[in-house]
Amino acid sequence: MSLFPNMAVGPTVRAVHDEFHGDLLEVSMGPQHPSTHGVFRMVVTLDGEQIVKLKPVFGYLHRNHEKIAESTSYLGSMPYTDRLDYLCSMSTNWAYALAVEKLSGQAVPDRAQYLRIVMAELTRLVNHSCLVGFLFNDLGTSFTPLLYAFREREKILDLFESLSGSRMMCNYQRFGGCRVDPSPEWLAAAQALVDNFPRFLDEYETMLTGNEIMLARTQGVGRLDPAHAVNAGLTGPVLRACGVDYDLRKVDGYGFYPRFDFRVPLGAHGDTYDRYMMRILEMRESVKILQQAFRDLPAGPVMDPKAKLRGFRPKAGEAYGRLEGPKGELGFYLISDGSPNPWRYRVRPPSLINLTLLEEMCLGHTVADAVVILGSIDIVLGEVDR
Amino acid sequence: MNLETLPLQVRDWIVGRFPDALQWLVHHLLSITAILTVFGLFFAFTTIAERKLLARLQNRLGPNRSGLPWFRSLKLWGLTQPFADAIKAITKEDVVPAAADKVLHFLAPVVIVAFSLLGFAVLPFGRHLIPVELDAAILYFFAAGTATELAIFMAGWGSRNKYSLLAAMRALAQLISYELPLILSVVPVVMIVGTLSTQEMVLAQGGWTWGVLPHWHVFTPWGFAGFLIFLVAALAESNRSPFDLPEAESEIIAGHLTEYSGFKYALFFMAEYFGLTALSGLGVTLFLGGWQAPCAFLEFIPSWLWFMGKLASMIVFFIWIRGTLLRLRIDQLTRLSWKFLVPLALLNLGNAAFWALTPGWTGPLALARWAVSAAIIIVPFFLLGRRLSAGYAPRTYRYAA
Amino acid sequence: MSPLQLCLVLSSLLFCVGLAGALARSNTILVLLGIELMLNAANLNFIAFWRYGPQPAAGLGVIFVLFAIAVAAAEAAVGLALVIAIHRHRKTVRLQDSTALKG
Amino acid sequence: MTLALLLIGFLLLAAAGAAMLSRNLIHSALLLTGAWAGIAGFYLWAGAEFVAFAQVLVYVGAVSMIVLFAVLLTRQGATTAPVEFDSFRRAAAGIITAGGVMGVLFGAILGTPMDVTSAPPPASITVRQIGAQLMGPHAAALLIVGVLLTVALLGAIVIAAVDKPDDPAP
Amino acid sequence: MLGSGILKGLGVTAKNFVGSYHDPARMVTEEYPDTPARLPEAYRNFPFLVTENATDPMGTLRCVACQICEKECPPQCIYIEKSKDKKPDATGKPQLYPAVFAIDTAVCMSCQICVEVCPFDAIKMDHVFAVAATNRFEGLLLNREQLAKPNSYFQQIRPAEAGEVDTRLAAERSAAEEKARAAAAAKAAAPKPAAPAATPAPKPAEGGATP
Repeated sequence: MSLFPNMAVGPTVRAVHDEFHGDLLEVSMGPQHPSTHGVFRMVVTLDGEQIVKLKPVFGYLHRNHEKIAESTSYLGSMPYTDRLDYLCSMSTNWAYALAVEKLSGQAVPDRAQYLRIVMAELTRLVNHSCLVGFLFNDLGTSFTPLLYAFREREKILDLFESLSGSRMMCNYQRFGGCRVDPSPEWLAAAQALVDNFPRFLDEYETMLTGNEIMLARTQGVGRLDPAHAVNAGLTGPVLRACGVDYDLRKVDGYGFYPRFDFRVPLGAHGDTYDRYMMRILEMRESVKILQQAFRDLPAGPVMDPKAKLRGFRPKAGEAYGRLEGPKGELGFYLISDGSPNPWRYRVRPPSLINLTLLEEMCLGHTVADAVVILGSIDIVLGEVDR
Repeated sequence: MNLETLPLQVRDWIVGRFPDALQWLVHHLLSITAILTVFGLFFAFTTIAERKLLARLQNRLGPNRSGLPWFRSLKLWGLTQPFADAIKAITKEDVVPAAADKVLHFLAPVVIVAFSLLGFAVLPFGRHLIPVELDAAILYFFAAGTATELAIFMAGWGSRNKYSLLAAMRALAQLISYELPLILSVVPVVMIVGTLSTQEMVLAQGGWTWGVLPHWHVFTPWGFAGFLIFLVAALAESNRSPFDLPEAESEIIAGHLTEYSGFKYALFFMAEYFGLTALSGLGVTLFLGGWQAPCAFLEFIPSWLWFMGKLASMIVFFIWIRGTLLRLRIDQLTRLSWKFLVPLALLNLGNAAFWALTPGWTGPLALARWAVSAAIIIVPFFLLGRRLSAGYAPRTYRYAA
Repeated sequence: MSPLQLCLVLSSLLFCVGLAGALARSNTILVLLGIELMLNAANLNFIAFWRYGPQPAAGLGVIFVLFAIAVAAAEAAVGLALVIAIHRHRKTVRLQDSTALKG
Repeated sequence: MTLALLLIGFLLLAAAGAAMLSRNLIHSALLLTGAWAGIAGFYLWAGAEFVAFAQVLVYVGAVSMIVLFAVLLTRQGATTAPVEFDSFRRAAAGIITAGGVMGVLFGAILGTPMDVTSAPPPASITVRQIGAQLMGPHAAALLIVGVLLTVALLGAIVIAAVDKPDDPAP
Repeated sequence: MLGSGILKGLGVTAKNFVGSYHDPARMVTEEYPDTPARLPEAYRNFPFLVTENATDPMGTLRCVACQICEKECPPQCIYIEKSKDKKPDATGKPQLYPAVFAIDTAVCMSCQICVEVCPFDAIKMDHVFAVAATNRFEGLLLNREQLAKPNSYFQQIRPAEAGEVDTRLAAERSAAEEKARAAAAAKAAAPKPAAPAATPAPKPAEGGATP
């Protein structure tokens, strides 16, 4: 009778059977779910509340980013990179600019190099404070830590807006420099904000880092072993939480990062608590970097005078530009055939690659832990699905 | 006109206008109406207070827009918000899933509201205000409260939704775990006062030392410990953060409420607040002196105002907790109950027994009485607390060279 | 019919409903529930005899029912634990399937 | 008074009967909870307040919970699978036996002369009296029940606990 | 001690609760429709076309329909049709003008690339953000008339950028006039005066004065 005999309307609570665990419950969490950070979906098989199987499903936000970029001019892809990781468009812009500059061999003025570091570190503050806030929301707070984090984040976004015209879709970097030169007032405001930021961090840590419930909910949850993490290609704070010393700012020393004095925090357990603390400690280091940058910021142009905005045609070749984004190694791989459009354009999204070990981290934990672990990985679906 | 007996005078005046044969009925109906009106309004203003307080805790303004119809410029600090919410809830479409167990899906909100209101019947709201004077009032209160989790189970199971099913299981586990510490935390008071009647418990807390120090149970070592255990267990019983596992919105959407909308959802919401208010009222009655004034010279304020004030401050405290804490996991929730609260509550029982056996220790011995009683509860608190949080501590981190 | 007899009739009816359920159904949980009902029916008798008995002030019936309730709660807990244990080992809750006296 | 008793009795029997007949275990358990609440209503009617509240607390609050828990933990595949009557013969045998017992009981009840039928309703027993009774003449029984409950609790935990040694600790 | 972390957390929220009443660094909420949104000068939303003169917007569009923005627009939301005839532009040079200039704001992603690539300062980013339409096709497809906004508006929303543009244009214009005058002087013997110079080109300042 029915067109699809297997899809007969029946009891919607479907249970699956497994000879080791008995009756299991299969729950499809997402793509509409408050804690999947967008349109991510986890098909979770539960034994009671314990996860015995987890299948991540993504692609609901696929926008064909790479193919579009291959039919757009180099400049035209810049605003699209804003939409990859929409929380940190400044560093995504920079990664793309880095790749194109590598391809065309363009020079970047000193002031622009400093400004790029300022923007990237401000972006790191934005991203990490957001992430920590959302992590606590996944942990079940009634929005309080999230709104404290958003309060600070909005102040940084206001800065971004007054500089680039948009809060999140900054579209600020250009090949050979930055689009706008910040005014002295802007720099003073940014410096005041950065000087005040540690106070927010201190308050945040007083409120939550020592909280017994927080410790019980995160310590030992979602452990990741370093060898496994390295094998899977994980990067960023998730990798460093396992104790692997790998930070592109130190490894590659791109931009002017070698001129700055900062430390890379390392975790020891690779659990959710370590991943949370990595973000907090990195924010403290970012503040240090920013203060040095404001101190040493040179005068001069922000754009290479030889840089071409229109009719930009790099010579044929290929380049891979990568940087330590807030979420991990963010890379752009470009092949040019000398035409105004890239012949091949490929993004290495840290969110997607960090997501690959989600099942390993979640197995044996409960549903409540799964959303927390997902939150601690820090994904942005715009980047995962591209 | 005497403010203290004003509600009684009003009631007698109304009752007197009815024929003698009907007076007992009118009398009871008036009590019911009074409870429904007062606590209905209390619920309405609790919701707006919760939203405003939470907003302020989170550095927001909170709802401040809703005014009155036709007086658009009058904002009234958003105080009419709950009424607007009520209108919205009533006019919203009521969606029942096709696969749901229709009867249970319908019965659950009805059952939960009905049973969460029953507890109010035995709370002494003032010196002369108690709807029903029951001999076994405390037992009645807990008996009335048990059906609410059953209703949550009905909602969760009847919705035929996996999240709701998980919520139903969680609600059952939570109830089984926290009913015990809740009742055990009350037993010391019953032991000391020697009655199950709520009004007598309040009367037992009357009087002041030097006119300023009230004799409330919370100001004794066993009472303080009992009050804390009661607070935690009450939070868990009324499914409030950090124990809001059945409707953990970040994990299982809205738990048992996932498939509810419109007025049925509002009923659940209402029942949650009624349950919270009733439990807070019990806490006030048992530990915070009920309607007794805190100082002798403040007795001119009517007793029912004191009760409502204490009730409101309990609610504010619960809101504050909600604005700060995160949620426990289900295994941690049950562990907290069985390995921490139940042993502590049992020890507190012994503590109360010690207190009851040593009323003659006066003078310097009173200090010893206090010290021993405090030690009986504080030492196990530290030992059990250390075991409970073993392995969990803030860490220090190394940096790459 | 006197009120006492009415109470007794009610309790015997309840007892028979429980008995019928316990005998006719094969789900272990339902059988346990039937037995609970029979216990409760017995409790009704105690209260009825306390209420209409010759010495109501003694309160013996009430005390007995309290004990009966306590014992019934223990019985239910152990019985259901057994059901869960059997289900875990044999994947069944049918009484007829649990024939062997070993796990 | 009698009318109230009849009403309570009717609801109670209807709930119990429906619980025993229902094909859905959850419905059975919930209906039986209703029946237990009805029994509490009977106790209230009879003036035994304390017992009524204890009945609600223990049966509606606790026993119903573990029954529901047991049903959910032992669910077979889909949670809504109906539980059929096993066989007609078995059902018939059960009902005939119950009917026979009922006949015997009815005969006994209606055939026995009860000399106390006209006794006035007693004053309901106070909590203090019950307490005095429990702590006085029945103290030993109370202690034994306490021990029994503790042993039953431990026994239930031991029986229901997972005994797979190779399972990782949760 | 168990519970000390929780107590500290309660302290922090209490501090924030009190702070929200007196500390503007904590209470950052602005009540938007009552207090207007404070937009920085750089704020960008959708593009608009600059006209020299508010009274004759279609006649004084700076756009010369060169179609660079149409080509560079990443989401391809601009559509331009060149005119058949020519009209004198701000500097008096005869130029083409857009017969059709349409932007589909449903597609536009406010990236500002059209503004960056425009050699004539003819397209700029607007500050209007409360845009709504009842029809998602025609309602959001803005044509030339809807897009055109006078230079005075530009000066109002972005004083710094407009000032820079105006000085540059004025310099170009005076250079052009200089050139024309030189050409006219060179051709002093010629019987006819130079036609383009005769056309009165409204100055941006005048355009600003017109409402």
